[in-house]
Amino acid sequence: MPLPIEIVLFIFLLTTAVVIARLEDLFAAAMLTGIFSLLSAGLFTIMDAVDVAFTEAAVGAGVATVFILCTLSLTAKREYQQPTRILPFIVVGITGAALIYGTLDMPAYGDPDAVPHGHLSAKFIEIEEKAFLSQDKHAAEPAQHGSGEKAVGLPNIVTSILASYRGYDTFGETAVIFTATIGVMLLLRTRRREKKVSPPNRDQMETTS
Amino acid sequence: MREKIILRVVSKAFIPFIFLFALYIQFHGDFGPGGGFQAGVVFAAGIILYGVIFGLDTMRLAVPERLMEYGIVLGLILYGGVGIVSLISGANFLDYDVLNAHDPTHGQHLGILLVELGVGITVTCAMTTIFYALAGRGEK
Amino acid sequence: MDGWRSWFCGKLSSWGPPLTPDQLIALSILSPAVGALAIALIGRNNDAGYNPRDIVTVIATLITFGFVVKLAGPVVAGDRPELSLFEVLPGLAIAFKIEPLGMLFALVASGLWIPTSIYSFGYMRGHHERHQTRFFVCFAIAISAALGIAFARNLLTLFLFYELLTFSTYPLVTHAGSGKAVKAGRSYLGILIFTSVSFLLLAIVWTWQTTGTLEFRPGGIVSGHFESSRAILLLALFVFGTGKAALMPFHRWLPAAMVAPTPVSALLHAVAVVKAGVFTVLKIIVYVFGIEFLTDGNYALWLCYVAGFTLIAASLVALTKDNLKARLAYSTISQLSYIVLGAALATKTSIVGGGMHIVMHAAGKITLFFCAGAIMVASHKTEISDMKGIGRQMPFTMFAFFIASLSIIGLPPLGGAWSKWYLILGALDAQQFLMVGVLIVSSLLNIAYLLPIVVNAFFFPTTEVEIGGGIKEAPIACVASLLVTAFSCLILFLYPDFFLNLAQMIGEF
Amino acid sequence: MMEQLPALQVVLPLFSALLCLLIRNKTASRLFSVAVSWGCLAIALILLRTVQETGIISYHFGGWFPPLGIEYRIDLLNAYVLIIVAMISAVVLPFGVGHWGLSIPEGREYLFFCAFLLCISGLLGITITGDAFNVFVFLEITSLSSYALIAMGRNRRALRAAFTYLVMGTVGGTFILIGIGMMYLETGTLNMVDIANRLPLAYGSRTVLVAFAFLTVGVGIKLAVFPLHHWLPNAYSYAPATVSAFLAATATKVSYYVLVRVIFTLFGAAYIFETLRFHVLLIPLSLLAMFIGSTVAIYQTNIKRLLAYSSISQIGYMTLGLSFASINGLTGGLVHLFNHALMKGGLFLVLASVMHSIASNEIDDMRGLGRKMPFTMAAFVLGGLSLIGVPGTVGFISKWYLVVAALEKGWYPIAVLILLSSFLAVIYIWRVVEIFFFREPAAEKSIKEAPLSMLIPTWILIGGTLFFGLQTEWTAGVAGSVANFLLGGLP
Amino acid sequence: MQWLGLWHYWAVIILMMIGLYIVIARDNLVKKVMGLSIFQVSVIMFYVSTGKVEGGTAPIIPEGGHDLVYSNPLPHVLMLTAIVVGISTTALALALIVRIQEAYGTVEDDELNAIDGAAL
Repeated sequence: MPLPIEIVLFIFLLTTAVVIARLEDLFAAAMLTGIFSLLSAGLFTIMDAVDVAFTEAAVGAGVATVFILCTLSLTAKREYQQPTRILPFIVVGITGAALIYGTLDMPAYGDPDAVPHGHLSAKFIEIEEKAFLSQDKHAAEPAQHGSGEKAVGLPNIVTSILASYRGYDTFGETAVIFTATIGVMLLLRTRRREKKVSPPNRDQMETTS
Repeated sequence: MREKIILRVVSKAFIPFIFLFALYIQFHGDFGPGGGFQAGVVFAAGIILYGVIFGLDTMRLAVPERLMEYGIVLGLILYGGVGIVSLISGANFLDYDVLNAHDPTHGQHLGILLVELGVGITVTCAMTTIFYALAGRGEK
Repeated sequence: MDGWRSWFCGKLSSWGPPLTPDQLIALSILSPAVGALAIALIGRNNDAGYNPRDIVTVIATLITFGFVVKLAGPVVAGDRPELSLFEVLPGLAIAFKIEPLGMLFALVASGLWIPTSIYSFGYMRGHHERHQTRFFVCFAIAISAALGIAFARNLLTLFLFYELLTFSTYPLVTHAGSGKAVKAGRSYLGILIFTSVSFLLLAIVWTWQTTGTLEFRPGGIVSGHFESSRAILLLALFVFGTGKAALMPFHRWLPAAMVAPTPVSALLHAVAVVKAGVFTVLKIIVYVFGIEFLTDGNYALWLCYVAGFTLIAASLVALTKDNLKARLAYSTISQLSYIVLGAALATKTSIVGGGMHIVMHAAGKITLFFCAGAIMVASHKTEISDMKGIGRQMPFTMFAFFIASLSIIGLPPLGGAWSKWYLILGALDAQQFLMVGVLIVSSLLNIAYLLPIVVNAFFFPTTEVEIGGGIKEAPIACVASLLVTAFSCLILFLYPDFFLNLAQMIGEF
Repeated sequence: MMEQLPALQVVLPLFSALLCLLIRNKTASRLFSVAVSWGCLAIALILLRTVQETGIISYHFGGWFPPLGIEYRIDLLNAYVLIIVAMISAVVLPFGVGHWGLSIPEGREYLFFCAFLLCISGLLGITITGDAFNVFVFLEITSLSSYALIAMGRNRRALRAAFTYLVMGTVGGTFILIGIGMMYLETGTLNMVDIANRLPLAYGSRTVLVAFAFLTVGVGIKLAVFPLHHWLPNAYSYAPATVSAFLAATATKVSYYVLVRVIFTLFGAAYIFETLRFHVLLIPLSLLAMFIGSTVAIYQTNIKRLLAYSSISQIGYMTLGLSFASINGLTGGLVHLFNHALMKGGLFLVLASVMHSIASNEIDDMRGLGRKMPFTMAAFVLGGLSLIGVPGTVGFISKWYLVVAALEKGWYPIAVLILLSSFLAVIYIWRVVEIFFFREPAAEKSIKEAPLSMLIPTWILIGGTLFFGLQTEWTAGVAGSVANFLLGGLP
Repeated sequence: MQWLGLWHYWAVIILMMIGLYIVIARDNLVKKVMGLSIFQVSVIMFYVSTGKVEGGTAPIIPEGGHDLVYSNPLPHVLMLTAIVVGISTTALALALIVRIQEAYGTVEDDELNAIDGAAL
């Protein structure tokens, strides 16, 4: 059964999203995206995803907002009024319908014996629990659990999976940030003269320098 | 900048705590929520806050851009280095067991510590660099 | 006869360096290509005076012909040299096997290359053409492609060289580089590629997919796999896919190709390319479908009518053309249909007639084109109506033209007589009396569109008064070669046995 | 060290990207990245041989056994695709060494090569991995780097092209993420083999259906399958020439690989084609792509754009071959993967050389270029011929397999359409060939033949189109055995 | 009525669609980026909600805590990565927008199209 707090959060989230969609003052919209992240962070905590919540708060409400504000300080502060088009509604409608259709066979929210909880993560939890608890039981003789099943043995299972079981994913993830940074440097480390608005007659030509 | 005097004073007092908090997340990640990535972001947030308040030039003095660039590489090399070390010592890539000869679990802990550190450094520097690039575009 | 044959074959195969047949096949296909390379390497930009590439060209032509002739011996003697290269697709190799029909075609193509190249020295100089090196290179490649087609052992190899021929002749058609030439090249390439890709290739893949083989076999490969309607459809795909056979309605490219320099029209668009087309049709009908299969199911009847129609229609169009080369082009179209008709009648005799006609028409038509070119070089005249009395200034040329015309018409004592004769016999065998009529009518039409030119040339006074010396004969290189070819028409009538033997052996794979 | 090669295949370029950032010197970073790309090619070749000899290679990261840890799983299929990616990068990176042409942003060369290496490692990572989520991660590495690389084009439209690609690509990536999530919901695992084993239990579940739909749409965006191709023409036209060459030859290929993986390994051909009858949707789309792509290509004035649209139609061929779900069809699709990489790579390299000498991509500016740069333009003609599918070139081989597949299914109209569409290729290729060779050059600018450092890579690829047009057991042979391997489950 | 257990997903999907709508429908590029991030955050929400276990706690093993029920940690791990991807994409997109602003003087899609002409 849904907690009331969840419902409240969802209502807030929905209103924020709608407002962001309609708002023409981009600064306000940027702020609202920050708030959106904060609210979702709250939701994550309720769903026991404390690490995710933490990250989302730090990223969404912090850095991302700052970046967007930096950009806005260079571009238009307001966006133009524009007529609502019909096509996007159709696309979105179809996608949403497809997704909802897909949920119909999904395990109910929070269902303890849903498939995903059974197979892999059950193993993770089992291994880690055993390792960790055995660890602080016989902290005296470390040799003992060295012989045991390969495990990490940290209290925070998320960290163990993130950094060891799926450590390679995390390596890739760090590489993603690296890539993004390289991209930003490539784009913004240009000389001034290339920053001029290029005259229209140059459109056809590939060379601007 | 004159009229922001209070803001500056407050934040000057405040920023160290942010960094402290970041370090806490960084190294407490194994036991509670948190880890390299979150720490990195918070740390970067602190730096960026500094920059927002005291201006980019002051910020450049505090954390040179070039340093940040190298930081990105350093963090990733730290991460990958752990993998390479495990490669060299005969195990698969990123197998931390071999980092500690007689106790694989400690090896795991050490590996995770280093790896998280690498992530933290990279993220901090990456975020700061991106901020430099975006904000630096607005100057002049 | 057999004694003669053994003696002759001994002569043919014994001369020259001792080489195994498969080496010979490789060499005869390679030597034009190597020649092309050499020409490209040493060819100078000097298009007026002496140029070393000419010598290379002549050497290449002679060597090639030598190899082919040396191969002819064993083939006439009855064995079938083979050469199998790598497999392109599982079960599909690039492979060659020489059978009489291919030999026939190879001899014609490589043999007539010699006079043509000599002729083109004179012509290209006299006509001040540019990019002559490119011209000779592409020419040589085209010849090697033609030989590849002639010797192909399976449809894939044939198709490969067929397309190579198309693309290697494209630069020759557009040689002038003028807008007109490019336009012509467009329709040339357009029609040939369109037909070959959308029909021929489809037919080939279909055959492969159904029968599991593409090898040419005596008695054909499709019998038993394709029943009535699908067999007819397949035949249609094959025949119309072979756009080079210039069967209506896919004949437009041939008149278009006449913008090319005359040597090209002479060898390629009277001999190599178009003959490659009809050769493909003959080969497919004999070795893919098999005569029995066609006659039993009577699948080729419609083709007789298409061929007959093309035959008459093209001749009628030829009558209306005043441009000499255009008229010759349409005459070629109708003459090609003789061969397709021979194939479509699908009797032993008609096939022989078709095979013979490849040779006879080649000799005749190349001469006619040589003459047209000579006239163009000497007097810059292209329209027949301007050629009144030109026989006075260019007696040799016009005499050769006369001989060749007779041969095309099919009058004794000239080579054309033989092929016509066998074709008519074949039509009688097949009880296609309508076709007999068609053949006779078309011969009359030939007379109607060829002889007036000669009559004009000799018995009418020149229209305009020539200023300053008037017209002389074309360069000696031209005249010599066109006399040679004209003379060959006569020879072919007197000693047809050799080719006749080959033609009669068609089907013995 | 031998058994560590799978990891090195991806980690090597990734690490070298870091080092590139430290090197900073433009020439040094360039030569370094060239060396790295060759190293990758060597590793890929060794991997292919190992797979052919000893069968599937499985590499466990962190020593965790799958499905707990991340697994690299190399079978014939991805070994084959690895070769394609590594080969193209090994040819494209050395292109024009010693010339700092218009395609590389001056002052930021080391960043450029850094991004290039990241792109390579991303592509290799997508291809080699056996873990569904890992695919997503490396997909993002590839995407982000390619957005940046495309934006390096000198025309300001490159920026917009990159942004459009970014938006569509991110949406696509997120769709893939949703798909993976739903698969995870039904199977509780992320390891591909594990998913493949556990998915049959969930067949008929609507979630699985939607998971497949989202995966396909997501991959389809990256692959520029017909209705989802809008980002591609601009991205290829305005990106730096070498980048277009690289992406055109590899990025779409890898996406195609992912599609094949999803259909034949994860969900199983039987489920997709017999239960869902996916081909009923895919075949019409492929045919539309083939014809609309080629037709639009005919009317282009910018030659890179022309090739981009021809790419769309060529992708149509590949998806068509896939949707036959027969040995021949799949072989045709897979061999076209390799062949198209060769010819498009070669053609775009030709344009890179042209760009280098006349600084334009407009067909009008290339009048009479065939006289000025004969070798470059000859390469273009050959590439075009193989695009048309002339016998003796690689294009013919792919077309052959596709037509055979269509005929053996008894779908005669499709066979005819395949051949007709190749006639469209004749039109758009010959239109420009005529302009190259038969038009008089506009102004007597002193245009020189491209330098050797550009001619050699171009001719390696173009020569490949001829060589592999006759020698096919390394391409069609491998592709055939891959097809057998993938369709092993089908009756 | 098992659908009652699904309302959570549906709410998330609605959020997702709002984000997607902003991406497709709005002309302002910055707004598109905001939409993109909303879209991604909602997808993350979707994942995380699949990891929730009724009566479970955060997957952190307390000292000596036995036979507790934990929420599924795997989605959390994946989503940490997803968040990183999200911020990286946003950063790159913003950099692109800055360049577009400098090159065209606007970041409104329709105006950009007008400048580039119908060629695009």
